[in-house]
Amino acid sequence: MFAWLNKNFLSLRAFYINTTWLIPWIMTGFSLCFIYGMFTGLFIAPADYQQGDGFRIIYVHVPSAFAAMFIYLMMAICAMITLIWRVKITAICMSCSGPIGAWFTLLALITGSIWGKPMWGTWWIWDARLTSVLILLFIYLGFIALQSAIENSRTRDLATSIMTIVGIINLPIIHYSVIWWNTLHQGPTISKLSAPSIASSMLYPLLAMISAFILFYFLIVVIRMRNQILMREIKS
Amino acid sequence: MCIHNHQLCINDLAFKHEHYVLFSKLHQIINPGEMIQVRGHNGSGKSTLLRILAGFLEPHKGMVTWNGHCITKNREDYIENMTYIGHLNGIKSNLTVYENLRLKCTLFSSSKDLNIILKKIGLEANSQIHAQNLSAGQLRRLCLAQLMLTSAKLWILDEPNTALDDAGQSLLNTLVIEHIANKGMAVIATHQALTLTPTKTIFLGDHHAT
Amino acid sequence: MQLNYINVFFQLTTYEIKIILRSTVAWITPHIFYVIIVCLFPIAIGHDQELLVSMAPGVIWVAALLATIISMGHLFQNDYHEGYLDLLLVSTYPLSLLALTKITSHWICHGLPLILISPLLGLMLNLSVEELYALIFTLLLGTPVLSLIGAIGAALTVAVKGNGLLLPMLIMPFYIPVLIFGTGIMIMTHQNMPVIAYYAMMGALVLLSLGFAPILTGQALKIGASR
Amino acid sequence: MISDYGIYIWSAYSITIFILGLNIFFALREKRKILHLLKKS
Repeated sequence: MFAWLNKNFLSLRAFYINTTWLIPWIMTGFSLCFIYGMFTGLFIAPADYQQGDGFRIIYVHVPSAFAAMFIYLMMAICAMITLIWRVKITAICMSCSGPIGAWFTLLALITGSIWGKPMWGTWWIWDARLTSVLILLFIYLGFIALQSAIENSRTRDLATSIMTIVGIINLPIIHYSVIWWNTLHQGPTISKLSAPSIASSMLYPLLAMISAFILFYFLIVVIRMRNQILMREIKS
Repeated sequence: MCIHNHQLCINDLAFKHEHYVLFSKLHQIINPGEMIQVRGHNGSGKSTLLRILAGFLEPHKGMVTWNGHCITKNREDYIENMTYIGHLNGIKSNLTVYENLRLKCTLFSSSKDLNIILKKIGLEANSQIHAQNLSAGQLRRLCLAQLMLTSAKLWILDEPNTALDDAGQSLLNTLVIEHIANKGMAVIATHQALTLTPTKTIFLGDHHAT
Repeated sequence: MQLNYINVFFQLTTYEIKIILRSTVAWITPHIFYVIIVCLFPIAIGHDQELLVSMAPGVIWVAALLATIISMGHLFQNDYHEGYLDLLLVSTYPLSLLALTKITSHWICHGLPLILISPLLGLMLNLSVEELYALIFTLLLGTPVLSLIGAIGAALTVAVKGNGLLLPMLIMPFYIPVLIFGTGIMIMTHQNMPVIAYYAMMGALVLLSLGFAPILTGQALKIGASR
Repeated sequence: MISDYGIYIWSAYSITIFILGLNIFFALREKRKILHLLKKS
């Protein structure tokens, strides 16, 4: 079973061949979702009665935050597989995902603070959600730093795997402790970033944007993985 | 299976650095009572090969097996039977000679009489001296004391005779000869000829370097 | 066999402590650093008593974090350069046990003195007696976690040249829960609120990291030391 | 149509598109470089 998997999906060559036809499909899916989400999100969806049109930032903020966490989860799964079975393709996937995840986290922070300005009257607030996203950014940066510090590719793959796993164990703890910290310090209790019982006309564009962002991640990661595979081919 | 029936098997081993192949297609079988010398010029991958044999590095191709099991998968069993001395001594410089020996005893769960070992390596008079005050040759002797502490069947020695004087060399020789006579195995890397003849030789790098 | 492990653990820990204590300067520097950092704050902020008292928990905890990271850099570095790490790797004992001895000795040599100095610093920052107790107890629970998590990072970066700033960058984010609970408990003590539940949370953190960190450190050592 | 907070919304969206574009740009530049290397070797 493992040999079959290895032959058809896990070997670098098979991955390269299999993804050749996959890229256009991902691209189409991404474009459809993105254009639909953008258009309906910006123009069709009704304005929120509390926040007016300001809530429309949700269509870029929430998907990027979601993608940032999704990418970390993907990395952690890849790290597990790399450590247990020493599969190369997952190690490449993990190393390519890191920078993309960092970009999405940064995007979530920027859009979050742009949203915060009209809603809270300030660019930055030490709100539980923003703070934990900020910490996620630090973890991503640490990952990238470790990755660039180790020269030997095999050591690098395994070391970053361990680091990612430490991160995934820690993230829930960090998240809940930050929430507790937030209530302790009696920060402003406006939780406008969460939109409770959202109307379906507002929800569909959001779902479309979330899938667009995830597809975008897959698109970039596949392109970059193919690059890495070629790179390793050249080196050997 | 007989208890002496150990065997280390190097099977189609290859290792490459980021850009170039260090060695490839390496085959060798080591049986009890055999001594293998690994030869090659500087940078030919002697230390790397030994580190692969010790399980610190993973080869890019092929595998090393101990009694038929891959050494990385069956590490516990292998480690019980193997000891490794690298080109670094692994001596703690701010412990005394005696403390260093005791530390090694603990690490290798040995209960040998340390005074005899100290006498053998010629550091009896210096046993209370901090290791940072020892000369390079004395440090190497202290490091080689590890061979007397373990009951390992397989010795992997990387340039064991560096910095040793004549007496130290002959001490090393007697140790290895005794070990081989007791059905032990040894893999020794060195670029100089050994005083005792190896059973087999692995050449790395240029094959006409003999 | 089990008894043997405990025996080995104590013997090795004693040796490690000896090794750390004998290189006196490297051992003392982080503690001096800790004191200096804490003293910088009143100098920078001025002697506003109210402000100092409300800032004290954060100041002390951040300084403790930094001091721990400073001392963490040496945890495996010397072993690696002297070749002692190779000895540990070919020892017959499980790597997680050996990692635990290193971590324990680090905590005894660097965590405990930190805890002993901190009441003094707390007095300098005008903390009340209850808060001083809270400070000692939270540090007592928090510093083992710092040592345990830090060891993973130290093991991963052991072969990296000039890892001085890489290590803090790597493990600081993971220290945040400890920082939050440590300072949080002190603030709640200041406000006379019940804190037992949060001590329990810190205890849980200790147990969790005690479970994961030695194993991961062992693995990380195996990976980090491959050269 | 968007009546209030226009500037914030537009800037959030344009930054999003900019960062997404940046990611594509980096990936494609990497690809171009590697293909160039491949041709040479």
